[in-house]
Amino acid sequence: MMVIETALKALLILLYATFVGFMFMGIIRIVTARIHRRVGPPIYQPILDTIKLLSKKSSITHGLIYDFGIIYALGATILALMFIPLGGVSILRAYGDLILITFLLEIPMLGIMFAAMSSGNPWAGLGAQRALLTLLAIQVPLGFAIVALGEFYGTFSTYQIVMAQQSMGWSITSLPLLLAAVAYDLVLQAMFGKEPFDIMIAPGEISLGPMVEFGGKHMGILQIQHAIALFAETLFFSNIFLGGAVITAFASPIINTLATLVVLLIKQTAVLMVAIFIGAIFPRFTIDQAARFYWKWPTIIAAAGAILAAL
Amino acid sequence: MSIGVYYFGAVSLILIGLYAVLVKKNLLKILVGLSIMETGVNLLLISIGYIAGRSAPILSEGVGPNNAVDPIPQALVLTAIVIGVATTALALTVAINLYETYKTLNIEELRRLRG
Amino acid sequence: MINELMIIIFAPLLAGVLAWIFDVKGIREGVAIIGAAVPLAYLIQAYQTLASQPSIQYSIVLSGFKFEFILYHLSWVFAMIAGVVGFAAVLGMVSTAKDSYEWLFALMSLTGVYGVFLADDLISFFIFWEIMTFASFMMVLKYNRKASLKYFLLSVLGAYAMLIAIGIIYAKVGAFDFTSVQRVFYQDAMRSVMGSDTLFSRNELLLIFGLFLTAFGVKAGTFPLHVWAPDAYSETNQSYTAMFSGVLSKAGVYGMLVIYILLGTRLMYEFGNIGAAPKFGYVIAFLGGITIIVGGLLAALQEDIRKLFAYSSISQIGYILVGIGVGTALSIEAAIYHAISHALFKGLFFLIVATIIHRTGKTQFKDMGGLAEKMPVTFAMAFVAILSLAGIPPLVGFASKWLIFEAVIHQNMPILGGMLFFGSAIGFVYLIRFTYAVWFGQRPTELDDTKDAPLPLAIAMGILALLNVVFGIAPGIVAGELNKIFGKEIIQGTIWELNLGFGRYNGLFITIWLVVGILIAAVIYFLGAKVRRVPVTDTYQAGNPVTMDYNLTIRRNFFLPLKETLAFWLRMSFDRLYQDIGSWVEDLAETLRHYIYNGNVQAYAWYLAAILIILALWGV
Amino acid sequence: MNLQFASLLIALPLISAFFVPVIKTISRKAVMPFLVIITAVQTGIAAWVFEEVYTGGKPIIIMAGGFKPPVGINLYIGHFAALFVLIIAVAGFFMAVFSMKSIGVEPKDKYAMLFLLLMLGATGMISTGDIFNLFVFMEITAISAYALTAYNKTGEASEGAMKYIVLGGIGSSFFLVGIALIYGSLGTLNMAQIAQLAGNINPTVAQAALALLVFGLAVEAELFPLNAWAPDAYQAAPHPVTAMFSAFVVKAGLYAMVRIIYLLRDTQAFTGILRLVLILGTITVVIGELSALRQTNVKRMFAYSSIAQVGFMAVGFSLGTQAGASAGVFHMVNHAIVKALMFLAVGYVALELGGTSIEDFKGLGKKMPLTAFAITVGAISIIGIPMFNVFWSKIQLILAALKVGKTGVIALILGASLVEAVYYIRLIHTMWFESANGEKVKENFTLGVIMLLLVALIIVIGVFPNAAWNIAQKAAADLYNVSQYIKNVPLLPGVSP
Repeated sequence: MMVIETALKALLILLYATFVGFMFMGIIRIVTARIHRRVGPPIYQPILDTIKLLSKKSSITHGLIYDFGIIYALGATILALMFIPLGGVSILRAYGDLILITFLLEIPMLGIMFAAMSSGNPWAGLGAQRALLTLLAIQVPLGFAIVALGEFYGTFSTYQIVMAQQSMGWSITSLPLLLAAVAYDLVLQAMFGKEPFDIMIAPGEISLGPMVEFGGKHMGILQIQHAIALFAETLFFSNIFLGGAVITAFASPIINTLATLVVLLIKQTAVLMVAIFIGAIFPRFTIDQAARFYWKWPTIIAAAGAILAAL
Repeated sequence: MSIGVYYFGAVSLILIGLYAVLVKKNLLKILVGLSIMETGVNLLLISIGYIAGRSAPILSEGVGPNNAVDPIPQALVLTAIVIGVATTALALTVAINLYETYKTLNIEELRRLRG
Repeated sequence: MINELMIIIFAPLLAGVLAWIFDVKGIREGVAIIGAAVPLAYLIQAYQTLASQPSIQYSIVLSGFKFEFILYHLSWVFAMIAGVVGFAAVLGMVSTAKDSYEWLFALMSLTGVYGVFLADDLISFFIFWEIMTFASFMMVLKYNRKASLKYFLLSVLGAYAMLIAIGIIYAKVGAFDFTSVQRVFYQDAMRSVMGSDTLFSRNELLLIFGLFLTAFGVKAGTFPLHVWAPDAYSETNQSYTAMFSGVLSKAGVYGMLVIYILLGTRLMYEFGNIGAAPKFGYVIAFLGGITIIVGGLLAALQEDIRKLFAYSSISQIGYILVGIGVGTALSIEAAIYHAISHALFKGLFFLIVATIIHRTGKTQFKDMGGLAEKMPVTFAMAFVAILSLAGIPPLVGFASKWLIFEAVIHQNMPILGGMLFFGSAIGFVYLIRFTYAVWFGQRPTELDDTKDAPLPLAIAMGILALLNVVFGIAPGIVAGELNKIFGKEIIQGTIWELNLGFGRYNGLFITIWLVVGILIAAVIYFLGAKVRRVPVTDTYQAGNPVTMDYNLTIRRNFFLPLKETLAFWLRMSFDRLYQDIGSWVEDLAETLRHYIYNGNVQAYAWYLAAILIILALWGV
Repeated sequence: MNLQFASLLIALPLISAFFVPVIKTISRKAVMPFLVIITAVQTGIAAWVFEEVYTGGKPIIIMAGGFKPPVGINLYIGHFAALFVLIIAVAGFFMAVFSMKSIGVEPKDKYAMLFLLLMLGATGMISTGDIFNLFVFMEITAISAYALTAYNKTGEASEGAMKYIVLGGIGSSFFLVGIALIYGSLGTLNMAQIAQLAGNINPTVAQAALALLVFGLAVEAELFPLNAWAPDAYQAAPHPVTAMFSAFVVKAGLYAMVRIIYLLRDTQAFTGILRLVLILGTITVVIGELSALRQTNVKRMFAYSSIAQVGFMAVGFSLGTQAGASAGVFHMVNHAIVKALMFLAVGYVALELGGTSIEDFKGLGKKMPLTAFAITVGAISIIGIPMFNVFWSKIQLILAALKVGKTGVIALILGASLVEAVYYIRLIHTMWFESANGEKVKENFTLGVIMLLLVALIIVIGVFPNAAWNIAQKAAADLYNVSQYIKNVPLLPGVSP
């Protein structure tokens, strides 16, 4: 019985996450369009694109690793999703460890790199190099933010942090974690692949970088992966910094979970909006500018947060 | 005429010998300095054994054991002189050989083996 | 019956000597494999005896010194590392070793390592340390004199530092064996707590600690003393490097633990501690942190495959040092766990490198590429090794890194935590650099006929890869062993799960859900249209195919932007510093000799006169 | 066998030295084999004496001419003397066999005579119980060493000999001055009696006497500033002679110096002299090693390394403790074996390939594998790698020094032995891993056997050092506690100045 129940729950989370993820992608396109004073495509446009890509008749492959990389990326994102507490519904909540989730959110990048590089296209190699340098750049502030969180709450389990925030109020109310949140938000900018730090998938300059060789269903799977990743990152941020959502006011558990999902959705869209606004304004950094930027301001902010949290 | 005169003489002989070895450039002069030093040392040995007012330790009817000088240093000096002779003789053969090969006896030039 | 400890220690040396004498192709390999397998078998057999009695001891008297050997949990764990990775390396060497010279010294270094781990007194510890250093040096001497000289000088400098420290302890304690040294230091610690005057003054303690730190720092390749490692690891038979970096560097780590065992309490009371971590340990932790970053960044900028992995193994040891430096029971266990996982995946990596070099004969990245199709087995092993080193959950690398992260951050050490995160990203970065340059991208034409790994190497790689996966999915096995060292349950949790109270990690669940995720993705993938296989050269190049002479690849200088951002830091290099010191000493010697022995008899006579004057003036 | 046969140790070389011209008249070729036979017999006697002393436990006292000391001169063959006489005899025998092959220059009978005199002098120095007798034997060794250095009659040989003569001459004359001062104040020459009466010499005379005695002997024992002659003499002398120089001639000088210092233990100057010898020893090690660093001539490199090792022994003895002395003796024994092997091997290479510069050693591993192997084992054991003999004595010495708290000295010495490791490793690398032309040389069988014997000895002591360590400890005890020395020598009561 237990197995079926978890399987059902997993399916529910997956569908919900994919759907919301695509909605987020739609929102990003609409909001950026509106900022540029144009109408922008309908909100369900990304879903249409993905279905088009998946149904393409002919598709090419450069070998086993080219396919396995993509599958591995999507699989890892789904795995990451399962760990992040989603109100009452999540499955592996007890094992949702801060460090584990941060690592799991970075692994899809590895899968995509493998697939892109095995294609033998030099642009893909260049894109992989830039993606890795961005990863290297964001790791320092990300590390300090996680350290600040870990020390502030004395525990690494995301679920316990969410519970602690219910009583102590949202994380961003206390100074050290506010600094950590600001730094983490800048890091999110690069993890979403949004404007100032999206040199790795710059369409104009290196023809989408790693994605250059992907087409047809490979691109489709990548779109799904991107959607779930968007959902997972925003969910993780809102859980650890914006207090997550644990509502037990209503009688039946179904309504409670629905309410938590709604609250979480609001917080996630807030985070997304911040990212979109920053993205729409700033021009694209080159890779060493991005690295120098990340190693200067966000690192200082996050380090200050971590040190304050440690005292 | 205290015993000090002999000691003073011996030590000055040694120093003169040392001076010659340290300053002179010609090898033969150095060897001469060496032998001067050896004679100085022998003189020192003898003067240590000297007891004022006694004659040489050669036992003859006029000279008894208690009116002769202490004989042991005399014996030592005998061997020391022989050794001195042997060393100087060997040194001279080496000097001759050096002169035959390098046509010079000046210390400054005899410096093949160095570093 | 000779005590089994003696068999464990001297079996490899005996096999090495026999292999060196009977220099026949077939016998040599057989004898060597037996030589490596026997100690491993005895160690496994000793596991039962350790379950019943606390330790197995043995002692012999040699030239006035009483040598004692002991096998208890801690040394058993390290000896097992040496056994497993050593056996795999010997298997690897079957196909790559050129002559019996290498067999003799490889097995002698294995004896040295066993001796170091099983020694129970300072003198035998020092002797086996010297044997290990000498044997591994001779392996490097055969290939390159400059690298071997640099390696030998630094490690002998370390060994002599250790000897002076042992001498100072011997002068005060009067005995060598660990138990009495530990007891004297413990009493000394108690005396210092009560405020009465102590046996060792403060700066003597600092001196001993500094000397031990240099000795073990050299072997473990910590930051300022790591210069020898890249040359030494790359300039020798590559499958030997699996043992060289996988096992011999653990001797340095074991040494750090010996400092804790012997001097731990005394140093703790002398220098106090920050939070739960002892202040003196902080030095080791910081050095470890810097080593991670320096090792990792330099690894990313290397052009030679062996050098890349040499630097990477330095940075991985940095992790272990951080674990030891933090000094709490959990962090030391995490450090030993990472020592095990490092030995496994680093041993695997160097065997892969050995296969590549054995098959292609190339060592520079610029003339490799596209080997994934030609060497599928080795690539599969490389994939496992990459996942494990980068710390991807289902494998052992993640479990040990996770433990170290938890232990460090739980001790409220923000800067160290930041360094660790940065280190794990760097690990990620240079692995992709290796993968792109070797396995993917355009394949140079002359590598088209490369065959896959030879059988013995493949078996060796198989063993290590299997262990990587097994210990990854079921980390509880290793945690159980480690808890025995401290006697109490520090890492709770079942065979599949590590539970630290403030953080939980379950290997099994992660693997299941990863498989579920991949199945879902595969289903979506196969729902799509059929795929047409396209060769690697036919890429999206707006029509014109990529040919060999027009081979667009960035294998060379892959991380140019990183090199530019770090340009300022790269100018400082300890390697050049030691080089200058070396040449300065040699010039000093040259001038000294030129002036003192200038061949002039008169000058020599003046020296005599000078001594006479000194005697006279000084009046002795 | 009456104990007095031990005096044969001195008598045999003397008589046979004078027999050599007689043998020469019988047949020219018989001279060298005669030398080998004599040295073999000498080794036999030495082994018998060694057996006698070490089993009996009591030293053998030989009264010259039946006079009881302190009137007569007595030979005191204790544990140390027995050990070293055996080493001299064995080294002499090996070098005699080596010189059969390597000495080409004509007056071979002169060579044999000098060879025997050298052995006689060294044995005498070690076993005598009277300081003037010590001076005489030292002069015999010195003169035969001068002659042997100049034996090759080349320009270099005579230059080396000239330097040795001048410096040796100054040293020995000052040594005689020292003896004169001792005799002047104590009236006796017998070592045991000097030790007894050492207390009542007035301090300044004691200081001057001790200083001069040590100065004279330090020239022979090659402490730092006084060893300038040594590298030239080692390089210029014929190969077997260099081996003998470093194997026992230097050690005899060092032994004499240490014996006299320990004899005059009760004088105030004792600690001052020990500190001076310690400083000189350390500087000798450092300068010796540094100057060997960029040597192109391998024989000169080995000469410097042997000087440094002698400095190391001097440090051992100057620690003033029983442990330091036994470590010094053990190092003497090990060093004698290793250096004999190394100089033998270098000499043999010079013989076969015509020179001792580094170029001749290139690719020696292929041309003369056995000799290359011998040199490598020797070099590895000198560096101090465990499982080889020099390692044990180095460890004992370092621990003895650290026990007395001499950390700075030990740090310097270990730094110097690091430098030593550099040039030996460079040599090993040039020998084995650098290719060179020239075909494989057929190596002489007898020398090969000798080399393998010495290599085996090195490895046996390296792996089972207990036996050698106990002998060294007994020998050091004999050297160190002078009170036991005085009791052993049957002094005539009542005879005093």
